[in-house]
Amino acid sequence: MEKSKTPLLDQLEGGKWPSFVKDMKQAAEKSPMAKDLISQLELSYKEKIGHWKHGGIVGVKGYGGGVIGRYSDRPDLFPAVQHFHTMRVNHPTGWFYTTKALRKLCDIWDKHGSGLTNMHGSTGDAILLGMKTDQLQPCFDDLSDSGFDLGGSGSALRTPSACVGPGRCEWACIDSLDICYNLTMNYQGKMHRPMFPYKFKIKVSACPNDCVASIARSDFSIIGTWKGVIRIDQKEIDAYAASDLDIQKEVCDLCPTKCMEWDGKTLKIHDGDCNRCMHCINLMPKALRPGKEKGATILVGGKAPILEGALLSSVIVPFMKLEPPYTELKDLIDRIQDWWDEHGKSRERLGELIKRLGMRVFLRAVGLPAVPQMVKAPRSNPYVFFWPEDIKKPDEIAKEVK
Amino acid sequence: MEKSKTPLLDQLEGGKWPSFVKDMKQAAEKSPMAKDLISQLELSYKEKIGHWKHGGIVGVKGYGGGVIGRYSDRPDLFPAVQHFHTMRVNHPTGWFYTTKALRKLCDIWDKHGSGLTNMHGSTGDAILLGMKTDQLQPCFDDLSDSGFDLGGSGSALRTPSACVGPGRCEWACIDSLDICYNLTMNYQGKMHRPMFPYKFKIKVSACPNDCVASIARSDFSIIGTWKGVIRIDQKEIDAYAASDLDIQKEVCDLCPTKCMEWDGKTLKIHDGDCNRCMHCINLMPKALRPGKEKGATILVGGKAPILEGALLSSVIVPFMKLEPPYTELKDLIDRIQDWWDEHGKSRERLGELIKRLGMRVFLRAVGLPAVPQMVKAPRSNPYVFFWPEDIKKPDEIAKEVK
Amino acid sequence: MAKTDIGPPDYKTMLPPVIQRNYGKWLYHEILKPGVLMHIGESGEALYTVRAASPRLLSTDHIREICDIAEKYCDGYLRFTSRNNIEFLLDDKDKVEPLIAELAVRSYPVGGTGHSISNIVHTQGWVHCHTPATDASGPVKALMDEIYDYFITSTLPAHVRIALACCLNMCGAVHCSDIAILGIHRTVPKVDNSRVPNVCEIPSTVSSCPTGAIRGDMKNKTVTVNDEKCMYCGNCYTVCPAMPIADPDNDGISIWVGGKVSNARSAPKFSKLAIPFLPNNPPRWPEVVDAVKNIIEVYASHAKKHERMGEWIERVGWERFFSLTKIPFTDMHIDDFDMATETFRTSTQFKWG
Amino acid sequence: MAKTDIGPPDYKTMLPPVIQRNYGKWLYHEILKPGVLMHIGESGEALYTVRAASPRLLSTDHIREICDIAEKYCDGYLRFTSRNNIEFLLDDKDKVEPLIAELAVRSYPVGGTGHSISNIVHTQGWVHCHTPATDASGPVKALMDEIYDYFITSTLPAHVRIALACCLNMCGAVHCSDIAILGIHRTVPKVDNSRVPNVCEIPSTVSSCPTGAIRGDMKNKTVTVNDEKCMYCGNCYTVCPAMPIADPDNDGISIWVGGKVSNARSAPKFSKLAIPFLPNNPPRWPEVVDAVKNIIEVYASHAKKHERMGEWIERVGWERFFSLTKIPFTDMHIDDFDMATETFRTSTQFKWG
Ligand code: SRM
Ligand code: SRM
Ligand code: SRM
Ligand code: SRM
Ligand code: SF4
Ligand code: SF4
Ligand code: SF4
Ligand code: SF4
Ligand code: SF4
Ligand code: SF4
Ligand code: SF4
Ligand code: SF4
Repeated sequence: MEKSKTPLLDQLEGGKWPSFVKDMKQAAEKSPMAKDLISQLELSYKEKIGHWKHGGIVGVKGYGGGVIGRYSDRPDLFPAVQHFHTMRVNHPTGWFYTTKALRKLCDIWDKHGSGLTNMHGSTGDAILLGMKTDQLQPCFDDLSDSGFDLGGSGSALRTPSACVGPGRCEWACIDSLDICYNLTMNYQGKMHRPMFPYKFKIKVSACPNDCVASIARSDFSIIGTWKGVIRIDQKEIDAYAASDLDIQKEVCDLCPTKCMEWDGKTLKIHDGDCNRCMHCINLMPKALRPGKEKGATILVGGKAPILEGALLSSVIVPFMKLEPPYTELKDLIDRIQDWWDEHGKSRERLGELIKRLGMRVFLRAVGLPAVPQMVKAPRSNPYVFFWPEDIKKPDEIAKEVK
Repeated sequence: MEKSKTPLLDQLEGGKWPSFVKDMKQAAEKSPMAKDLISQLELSYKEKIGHWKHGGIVGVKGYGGGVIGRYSDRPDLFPAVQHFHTMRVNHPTGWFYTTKALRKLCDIWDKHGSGLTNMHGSTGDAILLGMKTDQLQPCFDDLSDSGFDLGGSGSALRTPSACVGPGRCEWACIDSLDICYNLTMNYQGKMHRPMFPYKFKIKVSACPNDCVASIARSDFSIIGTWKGVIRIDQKEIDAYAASDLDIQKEVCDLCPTKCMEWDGKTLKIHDGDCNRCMHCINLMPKALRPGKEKGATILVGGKAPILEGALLSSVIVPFMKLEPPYTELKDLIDRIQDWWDEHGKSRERLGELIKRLGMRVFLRAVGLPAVPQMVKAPRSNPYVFFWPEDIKKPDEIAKEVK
Repeated sequence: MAKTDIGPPDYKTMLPPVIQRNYGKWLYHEILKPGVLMHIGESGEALYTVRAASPRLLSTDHIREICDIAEKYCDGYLRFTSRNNIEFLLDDKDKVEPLIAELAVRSYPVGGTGHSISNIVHTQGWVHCHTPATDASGPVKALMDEIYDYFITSTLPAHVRIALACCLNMCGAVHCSDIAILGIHRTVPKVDNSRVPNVCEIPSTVSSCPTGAIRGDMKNKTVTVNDEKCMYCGNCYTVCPAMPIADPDNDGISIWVGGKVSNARSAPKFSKLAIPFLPNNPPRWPEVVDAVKNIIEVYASHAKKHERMGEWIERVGWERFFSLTKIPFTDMHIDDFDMATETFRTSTQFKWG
Repeated sequence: MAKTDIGPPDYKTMLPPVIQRNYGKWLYHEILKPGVLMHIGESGEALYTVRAASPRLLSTDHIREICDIAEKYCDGYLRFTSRNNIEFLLDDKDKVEPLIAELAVRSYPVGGTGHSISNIVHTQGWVHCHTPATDASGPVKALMDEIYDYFITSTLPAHVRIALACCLNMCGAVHCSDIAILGIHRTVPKVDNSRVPNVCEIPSTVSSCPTGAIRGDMKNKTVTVNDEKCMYCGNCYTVCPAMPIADPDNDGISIWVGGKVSNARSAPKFSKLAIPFLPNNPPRWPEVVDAVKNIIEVYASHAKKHERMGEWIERVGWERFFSLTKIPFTDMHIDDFDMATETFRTSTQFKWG
């Protein structure tokens, strides 16, 4: 038997978890690019270092993004991956696919690239992993002809994403899919032609469980919530009481606001104290449902650590009704992006800009009122700025004296 | 009746709470300084502004501090308070006095100053409020002759203070009074001759109730604590159970670590989980006592907001036994002050310096090991510095390869 | 020449004999009634403490009066507390009631123990300092007159510690008080560049500004303030007397709530902004008094037993605090200093009000 | 020329009919068994979901195989999840078990629901990126092989979400994961000042450094790094290719724990440093696998039901986390970035271990 050229990677072919090495080898059967990719990766495994050069700028006509340029630093050894760019294809909202659409994508990709993909990238795109520069435009043309378009990259709006929401989930308080799709279509220009100080991400979760990690990974987080009482189906409560579930211990005791009362028979929720954490509903989906008045909490500023440390998004609108065509929402997004665009430094995310200029300045600029829901607690340092109009001016004082 | 010259201040003479205006008027009967002080204060009340100039440097021979210089900005109107310096007299530890000592202080003060005092200043000094420059030295001489000395001011060690501790309190885990007095005597030089980057405060509380607000108001906080089990007197528990006190609700439910169990008869404490917050002991002083192995937690860095925002002191030694002559404690204080002195910028408090250079650097410099008790939680940002010795150097690697 | 560095008198010489005998060997205490403590030693001996209010600003004659009382009932022993109250120390139970009676006659409030409002820790104000934005003794007197009953009783859910500081230097545990009353300036310092070269050091003036609002001109030895960046802390005035900041028309008082120092139940915490500004209205500061009273009353009627102000607020949420007290929430309440993002609500968990 | 800005295909055209009929009108769901969900609409109709694992790095042929399966059982409808699992969507109950059987034959793990360990969100690593300090797919595969049982069962106290990012850019919710595996560099970038003038912009390079470690020389268009201030984040390399930072002998992996995203019970929180450094040991990263397994096992045996990793740790305290996991605590665990003081223990409340 011939000695394997990838002894290290081969060790990742076994085991119960699906092996990416198998997929790479499968692609390598057809694609010399995939073949050289494995070889280069084997070298990385041996040397414990990556072998890609710092990306260059490549793209398709009319677009400023959607492609990540990539070149091997050992084209001498791995000529087929000398160019190895990826294309970010905007996924159908909610990552729903017909096999027809998926097969189409595969065919296009086999024609133009390595045959390797990521389903999906962390921002949500279908990633076509590895193609030569000369294939970019033809590949895009084929994609476009088949109804696909590119996602975002660079200092642009990035591909928005949404939890499955009303598509499958009983807790959806907003139509996460429609909102995401609507915004995506509305902002095609902002997505494809980078004009911002830096990247801008929007993610939509239809309830506070936040199944797309919107609060952690997007500059603009839309998270469904409700007003009014949690709807209780007493019959189903009885059923849970008769089940394994210990309502007192597992539900009430873990309620963060301790606003639930359970006497062994009836469940009472002091909804005024509830902070809509979802825990009780999560545990008793048949008996409890979110309140009827539905909308979203809007939060902004989430991001990873670079540069000023990671931020979670924070509340700027406690409750917004969201109905098509989502005018109020889009107006807000526009106002926020305009302000950021005007004041943001290069590579400064929205959250960092708010941190630098102050929430106070941000709120006034985008026309939002300050409400206590925006903070965990008011400030503890006394370094308070007053607006000029709150200060008595010498001339006014003179008038008063008269 | 003659019209009062202090109509505004007069309005503060009535009411049930003791009136400082009365004291001022009382002093004014003897002292022209006190009299002008009232007049000037009345003017401030009328104009809503202070009438003291920015302090100048005045003092007594051999000392760099202990006196706060103060001059009126209207000596034309209030000549008797043209100079109005205060002297900070180091209080007897615990603010215990014999009337003999107090009367002595009063006599000296009537002789040299306004007859007005603060008993006491926020740092703990007996404050002699208002004297002329030429009286500083004679006043100090008289104080010294009577066994009194000045407290700290300026960029020096400030008058240390302590809770009443073993003097009256059953919970004292350390001898707060003796420690405070010992340090005060030991550091007379550092107190009277300002040589530091800024002020340095030490406060000693003999248990976590922290009755001198040590954690909030001192650079170096010494707070008594214990190891081992909380001592329970079951008989007294029975008595509390029979009293008004609802042991479950008022004691156990409010225990922050939920480490207490009460079945209506016996109280059980899972001491391994107790964080020694004192709550249960505070509520049942007859039944519960701190554990037998006593010592102190040392925390550093507490301060008011100026410049970088307020800081509470934070743990640097979870447990230190404290027995006279407190050598380990003093060594630590010296090492810390030396480091601060060497690296601190002008007007940079210890807490701010640690913030600027990093706890890691501080701990290594003063020779303390890192322990999890020092943090609420480990860092969440990935900006971790590694010490050079943890990094493989090219030459070592070369060796390894051979 | 007088001896230097002798240090304070040895406290041991100031301790009453009963304390000397039971030093470090106390067993338990009881609050016999508001203001009256009984400490029992392992020996069985008892020490009685009667706590009386003080205005802190004391004349020597007032101190002598206190001495008279202490000599009459306490063998000449007394102490002051860390909140500036007077404590009369006795070992003779029979003298306790007569002492209290005499204190009543002489109008010394007795109280400040247990779940009360003790004396207000405060500072100099217009009486002695050069940077105050308000007076100290005046607002304290005006307020304590009104909440006097909370000093002499013990009816609140828990201790309420109030402190006042007349400027942002915060000479007192103001930053960690249940209720803090803080003098604030609201206008930028008025730079007198004719004096700056003589009385100020440019680099230290520039670096005194927490927000970097000051620019120095090393050549001309002058400074300029960027009005937009100045939040009126007054620290520049501390180091540079040619930058006075007091402004009678705009100085005033802010109110902060929910701080604590003790480690009991919850960890020590900072006070948080409740009311950004109330006017200086000497001599009785009615707006301040009303505002503080309102907060106390709302707390008193909503908090659970043993719950400090901050513990109560954290349980019900700040949004509830603002709705219950009817204090308007403004953009000034939202932190914008260096660690502001830590205070932002990074979750969908909140109450509607 | 191809049309631009047409946007993604309309998701509505991708929804199976049962979803179209019940869109937004779901009533409740049940997890029938690990990996199998049943959603019931108000109409009474049922939607079945079978969740299968994916390596995320998929070949087109693998995707076609998935399509084959979806066509056989699901009328050609499927979706991917936000954690890159494959979800087969069916309305015919009778096809559920046959589908699962076929998935078993084809070695697709079914699971990832409820209190399980779902797929690991991860990044590119050596497969495609230019800044990685480790590989992504490799450690994920090595780890999932070992904790496979937690994917196909639901026996943990709560969800455990693991994520991996190969550098500090953290392309993934790594900063808010129950367990985060993070590639880190540990040596300063090697500046090639012969290339800097051509490929780097000096001001943006200087301002790319979070700790201000880079000094620019505008005249010569070069930069220097202050080694003492550099914490190897690699951000300078992102903007200036002439500052490569990879170092095979010192790059490796750090482990972070206790983050979460959901608002359930407790607010979302960041992951915190557990292990500052583990070596890169391809192809199976045994140190990393062991370390993560240890943390999972300690969590599994100590946390209460429904308690996420971070909720458990906050209840028992970090000092207890370190003593239970036997992970050494070092000075690197103590924050020293800009909001470090917020993490200091400003109280005497702690456990001995
Ligand atoms: C492909 C992808 C990782 C993956 O394997 O899934 C990715 C890959 C890269 N990211 Fe990312 N990021 C990807 C999602 C993310 C996410 C997650 C998200 O979007 O939900 C984050 C964290 C959230 C956030 O944005 O804060 C993320 C935070 C970053 C950052 C740090 C940004 C920051 O403000 O902290 C950088 C650095 C930069 O922009 O220079 C970065 C930069 C990069 C670059 C472009 C490298 C660079 O320095 O220029 C990587 C290209 C890799 C390559 O060669 O293919 N990537 N990146 C993800 C995009 C695929 C997609 O479109 O679906
Ligand atoms: C007298 C006293 C207030 C009182 O009425 O009790 C006082 C008065 C002054 N303090 Fe203070 N501080 C006094 C205790 C405090 C405390 C409380 C404490 O020590 O427990 C603090 C907060 C704790 C701390 O140190 O952080 C305090 C924090 C300040 C600061 C801010 C320091 C900081 O680092 O944030 C300043 C500003 C400065 O040092 O330039 C300051 C400055 C001053 C000056 C010297 C004014 C100045 O800008 O130079 C005040 C002189 C007033 C005067 O004319 O008499 N004082 N100062 C207290 C000292 C009396 C005594 O010796 O017993
Ligand atoms: C006399 C004094 C110490 C001194 O050396 O002067 C003192 C004495 C006692 N304190 Fe205190 N505390 C004294 C200031 C403090 C302070 C500091 C302050 O107020 O600035 C605190 C921290 C306040 C804070 O957290 O903001 C303080 C927090 C406590 C606590 C914890 C209360 C809590 O639940 O948070 C207790 C326990 C209790 O009362 O149950 C306590 C308990 C006690 C006991 C019962 C201790 C004992 O067994 O003797 C003493 C009588 C308490 C009472 O007044 O009911 N002492 N105590 C101080 C009296 C000040 C005054 O005149 O009112
Ligand atoms: C399919 C998916 C949404 C999507 O659009 O793709 C989804 C679907 C569901 N989630 Fe989720 N969640 C999905 C990612 C998430 C994420 C995001 C992530 O993991 O990156 C989160 C936040 C995770 C975190 O906090 O770190 C998330 C936090 C939850 C929670 C809250 C869990 C908690 O107690 O903290 C629930 C409620 C529950 O499970 O009780 C939940 C509940 C659910 C339910 C039961 C909702 C429903 O009624 O349909 C769905 C099945 C859950 C299950 O797997 O047991 N889902 N869910 C995602 C599946 C990912 C996967 O393949 O494993
Ligand atoms: S975020 Fe809420 S609505 Fe969306 S899928 Fe998750 S649980 Fe359902
Ligand atoms: S949603 Fe959360 S806060 Fe509201 S009642 Fe349920 S468990 Fe309590
Ligand atoms: S700090 Fe503790 S020991 Fe000291 S007086 Fe207060 S309760 Fe007693
Ligand atoms: S001291 Fe505090 S933590 Fe310890 S048992 Fe008592 S109440 Fe609980
Ligand atoms: S708080 Fe300010 S104004 Fe008041 S005494 Fe202290 S330094 Fe002076
Ligand atoms: S008042 Fe404070 S913020 Fe304003 S310039 Fe002076 S130091 Fe700076
Ligand atoms: S985490 Fe870093 S190395 Fe990994 S894909 Fe993202 S940018 Fe590249
Ligand atoms: S690696 Fe990071 S810390 Fe080091 S010089 Fe570059 S940007 Fe600065």
